[in-house]
Amino acid sequence: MNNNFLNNLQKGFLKRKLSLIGLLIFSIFIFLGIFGPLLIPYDPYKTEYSNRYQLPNNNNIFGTDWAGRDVFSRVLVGAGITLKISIMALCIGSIIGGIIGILIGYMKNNILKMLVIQFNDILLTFPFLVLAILITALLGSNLNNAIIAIGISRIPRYVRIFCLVVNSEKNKKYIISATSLGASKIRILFYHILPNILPIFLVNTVLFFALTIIAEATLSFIGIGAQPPMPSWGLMIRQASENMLVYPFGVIPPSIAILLVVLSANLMADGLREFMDPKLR
Amino acid sequence: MDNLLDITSLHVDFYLDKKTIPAINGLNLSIKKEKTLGIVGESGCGKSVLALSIMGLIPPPGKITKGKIWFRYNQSEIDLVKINFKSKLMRSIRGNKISMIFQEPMTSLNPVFTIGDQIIETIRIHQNVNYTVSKQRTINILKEVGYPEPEKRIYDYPHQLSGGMLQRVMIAMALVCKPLLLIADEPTTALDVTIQAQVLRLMNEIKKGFKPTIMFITHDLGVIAKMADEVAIMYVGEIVELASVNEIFSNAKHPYTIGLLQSIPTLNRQRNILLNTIKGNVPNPGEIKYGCNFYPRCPQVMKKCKNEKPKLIKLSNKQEVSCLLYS
Amino acid sequence: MIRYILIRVTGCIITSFVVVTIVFLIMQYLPGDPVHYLLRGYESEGQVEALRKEFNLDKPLYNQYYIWIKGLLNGNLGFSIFYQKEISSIFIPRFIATIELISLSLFLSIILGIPLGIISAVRVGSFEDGLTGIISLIGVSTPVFVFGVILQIIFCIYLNILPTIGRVSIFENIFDSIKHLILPVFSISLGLLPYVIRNVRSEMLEVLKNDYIRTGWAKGLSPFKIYYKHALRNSLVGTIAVLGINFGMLLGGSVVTELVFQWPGLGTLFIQALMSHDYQLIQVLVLVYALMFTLVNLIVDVIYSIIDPRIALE
Amino acid sequence: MKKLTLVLIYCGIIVNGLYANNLNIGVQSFQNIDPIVTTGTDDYHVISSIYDTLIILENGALLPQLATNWEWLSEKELRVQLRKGVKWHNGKLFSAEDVKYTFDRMKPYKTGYSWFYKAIENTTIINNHEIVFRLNNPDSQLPWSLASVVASIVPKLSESDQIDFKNNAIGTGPFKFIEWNIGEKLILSKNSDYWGKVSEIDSVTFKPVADQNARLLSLRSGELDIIRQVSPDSIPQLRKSSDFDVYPALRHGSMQLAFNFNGGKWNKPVEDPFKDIMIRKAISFALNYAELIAVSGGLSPRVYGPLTPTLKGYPKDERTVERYDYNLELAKGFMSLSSLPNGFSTVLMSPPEYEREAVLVKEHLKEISINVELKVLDWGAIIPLARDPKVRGTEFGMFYYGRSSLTPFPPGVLQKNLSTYGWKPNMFFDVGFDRLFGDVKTLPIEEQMPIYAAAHTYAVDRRISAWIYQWSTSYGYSKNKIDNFESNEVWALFLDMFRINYIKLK
Repeated sequence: MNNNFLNNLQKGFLKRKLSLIGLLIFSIFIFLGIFGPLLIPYDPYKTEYSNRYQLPNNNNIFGTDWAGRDVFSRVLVGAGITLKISIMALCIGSIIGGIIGILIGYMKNNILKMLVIQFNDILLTFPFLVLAILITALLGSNLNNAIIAIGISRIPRYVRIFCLVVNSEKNKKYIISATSLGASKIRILFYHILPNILPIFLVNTVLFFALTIIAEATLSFIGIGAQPPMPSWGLMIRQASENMLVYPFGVIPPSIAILLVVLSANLMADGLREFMDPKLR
Repeated sequence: MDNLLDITSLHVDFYLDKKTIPAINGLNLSIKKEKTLGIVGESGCGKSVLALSIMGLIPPPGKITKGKIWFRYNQSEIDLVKINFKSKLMRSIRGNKISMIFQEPMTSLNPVFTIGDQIIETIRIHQNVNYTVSKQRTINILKEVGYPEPEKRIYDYPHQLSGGMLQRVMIAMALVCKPLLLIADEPTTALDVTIQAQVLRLMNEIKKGFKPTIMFITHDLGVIAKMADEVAIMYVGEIVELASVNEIFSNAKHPYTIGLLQSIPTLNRQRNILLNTIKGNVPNPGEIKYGCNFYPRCPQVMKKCKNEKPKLIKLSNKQEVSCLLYS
Repeated sequence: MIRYILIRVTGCIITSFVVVTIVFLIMQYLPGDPVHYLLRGYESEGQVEALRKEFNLDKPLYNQYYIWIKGLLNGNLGFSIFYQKEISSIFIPRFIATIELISLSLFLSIILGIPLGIISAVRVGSFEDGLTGIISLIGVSTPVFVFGVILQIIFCIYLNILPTIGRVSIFENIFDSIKHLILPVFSISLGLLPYVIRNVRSEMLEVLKNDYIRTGWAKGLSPFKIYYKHALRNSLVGTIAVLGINFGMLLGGSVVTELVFQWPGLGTLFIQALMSHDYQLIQVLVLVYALMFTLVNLIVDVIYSIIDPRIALE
Repeated sequence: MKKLTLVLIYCGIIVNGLYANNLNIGVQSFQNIDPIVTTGTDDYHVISSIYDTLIILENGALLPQLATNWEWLSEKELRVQLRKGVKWHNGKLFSAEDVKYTFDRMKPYKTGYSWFYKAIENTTIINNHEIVFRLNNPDSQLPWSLASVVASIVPKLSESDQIDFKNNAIGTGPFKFIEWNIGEKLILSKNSDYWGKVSEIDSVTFKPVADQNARLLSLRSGELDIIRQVSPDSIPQLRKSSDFDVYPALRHGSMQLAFNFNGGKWNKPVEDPFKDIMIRKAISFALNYAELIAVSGGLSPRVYGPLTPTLKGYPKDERTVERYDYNLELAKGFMSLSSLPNGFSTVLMSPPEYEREAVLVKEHLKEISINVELKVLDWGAIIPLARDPKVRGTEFGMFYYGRSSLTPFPPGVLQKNLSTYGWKPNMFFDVGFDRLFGDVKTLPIEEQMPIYAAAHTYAVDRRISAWIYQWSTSYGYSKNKIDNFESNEVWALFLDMFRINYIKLK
């Protein structure tokens, strides 16, 4: 009851600050993802066996791994890889899923629509990760296939979301009035519906970004994602965890990296939600 | 001392982002035992806040800043302001000694429990009786409020009932512990006219029945005429006139009261005369810094009204008014 | 109600058949060959062909499909090429193990999640709220296996107080089996908990705004009753919905966690099956995962209608 | 009440778990325990301790086990006398019937490694303790083959008490099969009336633990007493510690970087670089063998050719075989003389278990400007690439893997490297070798030896592959529990196994 005013203020402030931090970390990540390869002190692939399992020191800020490779350089390059993966998977998932979803949602109710939705619901019954693992195995385990797999296994959820949203949007008064004013379908879609579903698209994209990074890491961890010696974070964690008895520290740098990026993405998503109506999903 | 409740110089402020808004400032009021006090005022004048501050349920960011609310029962008197709203004592008073009927019967009952459960619950937190007994009482009280075939229908869920029925249930729930003070916050506004009539009749029966003290809040003078013994007219968080029903309707003193009375539509009025209203509209609380809150709208405004704040002055033992016309 | 459930169950069955078909088709294009995995190249002339014949791998698609479906309908899950056994004999103990793990994690994250969610909803903006918020954010942002590995490093390498891996059946040695359960269950729950907390919190915030909460206060209810009886029951619907959706995530997480902790469950079996190209086993497992997910969501729907009388199941 | 009794029972179990001297062995995973069906080494650990073979091989010499002695009646007939008074775990007496059944059920030599006994046409029982193996063509190595675990003698059971040998077992061996909870554990207990030396171990519990670290951790915490495959990087520190030690069980085979003589589609200018011996030599000098061995755990001795010293027919005079070690100058020299002096790019394929070594190879070859792309695939995916006539190895240029011979004789290993027989990781063919190996088995043992030696030298001189180290499996064990391990070096199927009943406890 009492100092509630202060609480609210603090909360609002805190929230905003957090999502700002998220944005900051995220932009740093993007920057490193693009320019990382220019900043690395060592060749991330160069093995130096004599100097393996070094704890952090002046030469190797994050130490060295089982083959004496500089972990710092690898993490930097890894950022680039992760960025690439996430964006590609995003494109596959969101664009294909989004388009299908919007079209299906915009479609008049007919047998085709029903079938597609039903099929989609069936696909949704596969756990995301299980589906991703399966598809990767199907395509043959390497990074590109992992990306495709992640993208594909995300499509159903996108279709679901957009289908629902567009459906609800297109039955709203203003659309109906617009139609009655004789606006063309295309125009309605682009001028009226899309702007209104943009926020949802944004939030989901950011969330999915986080999800992708985790998924890729997981696939690489299982061993069906990125191929060695590629410095993908998930792969690094796996190799480090294989030697965690000898050199436990090895797990830390890539884990932190993943944690930070995903965290920042989530923070931003929260921030976005704050600004838009809370009942998104 | 036959006052059940004495409110002295009550201040309630609401803290919004930047400024603080005084919803009630320096309000004095006392409610006599077994009488019905009607509280009238336009919406937003702080009627409900007054009620809630008695219950200790002012929603955040609201807060009682000053004043006392003396509540007397079995030879003791407590200051409700002092007690923490979550404290055991306060809980033993709420719903037991003081209970309240809300405006919105539709949303005021928990949708996921049967109405029976919700009333029984009320009984069982205040009186240690076993389930069967409290269930029997529930059925009885529902009978009293004219709830059809309660034996079966106490298992109904709120969403299965009409507004009128729900309001009856609310009333039953409020009365089930035989409270000393019953606060009814616009119990009829949300209902349509015929139902209103029924509910009002019910309230009157209750008055005759086990004479509770009632604080009846409404914006409808018509209703007041039927219900109240005494009337307090509120304007922007202050009481401008306090008098017995007859006084109010026969010779109202405060220009605002007069205005209100004139704006009641009556049947015996010629068609061609317009229903006259009070010019301007209600200022936001705290908007007027100096002088009488009402002067911008007052037909009989004087120079001093602008900078002198009127006090509540006793005209007769039946009537008090706060207006500079009478000082 | 009953009718609704029946409808849904038939729905599940149809779904699962479609799933079966999809999975089957996928399997046919998996690269690699179980027989080769089995022999690792220590083979004799014609042995591979002979084995492929024995496992019906040489038959045309529709034929294999027919054989498999017929088997399923007769309650025969098929034959695992890698283990050279009836799948049912491998499957059941693994299934029990996984169920044990998942249900416990679910239970834990609910038990912890609901009170935490309520606390942070009631004390909105307070220190506790902020803390829970940040913790759950970190929880959401950390891959399950990272939890697993880090927990292992802490509790098994440095403290050396818990067993790293494996499972002991409860009927064998309760204390041991609990010891083995702790880490896996925790690392799964850590992944799920945040979703529960966040959801309970937001739902609670919505619910607490309602009039009937005020009525509750006016009745003189204790805060506990208000929050844990009246408010919680109303906010549960949304929470359970989220649990239903995130159950898939839980399953996925369980696969990885089982891998990290060598839990003898479906997850480890699934990975093993993938690695050894054990088609029928993979099919069965994916099918099971899909079925579990559908069934859970059916259960969720039923629970809805129990919690909230306004929701009619038709 | 029921609960209480249960708890009491648990306590009982724990207590006798503490005091009885039983052995907990951590293995990777079990398939099934039928000697002629399974192909997993772990399974053979179980099989070898439940069943006996006719003949047993210790430190290279054949000793009688269920057979008391054996003699060649003709080139194609081997008569075997059987031990009397041996009892099966179910109490029945062991007889020639069982032996016959054992070898009859191998036909048509489809499953597992049963093809190993293709040479056996039939078996005829002379009397209860005498049986004759008839071969369809001479095989002087048969006695050694009979010493393999695959030839474990299983009982001929009556219709009524049939069991599924995949999940269950009745043998004559030193241990009885108790129970097997799939994925959890497999329990054996001592066979107190074993005809031979009764083991001092009361019971053995195998726990399948796929993850190396997990195994090692449980060894440290005492949950396990012996573990198979210690994660390489932890071997040094484990050897240092006073309570643990690691025993490298050498295999009859060598790790090698095989070259694909078929070339591949990625290097158009010159069809197939690996036909050029200069390039092969360059690579063989460019590899840093010390590092590769170190990454693999540092236990395995360096080898220079397909034959390992433990195999029969290894050249008596080692000086006849060329030795090649890491020498970058030399490597670059050979490279400059080769048909592709400025290097080329190719694909290196490797099964997951050698991933790290493959990574190092990639880096080493960078030095001589060979740009390697890594492909880590499991066996199920690799072999089709290597054997499918359509692909014929165009998917990869090099292949990092290890082969081990199933007998003490090298043909298997050599054929994989040199002849057209079977699937070929390196697409190198020499018909001469086909002819050679076609009838090598028919020769008397001592005449086979020089042929093997010659083949070895031939392979090394031509650098058919770059051979790296003798393939070995590391066994970690706790010194407090186990006296020493070397005493158990027994030939089973691969050399990297041990017989549990030979283990000496402290």
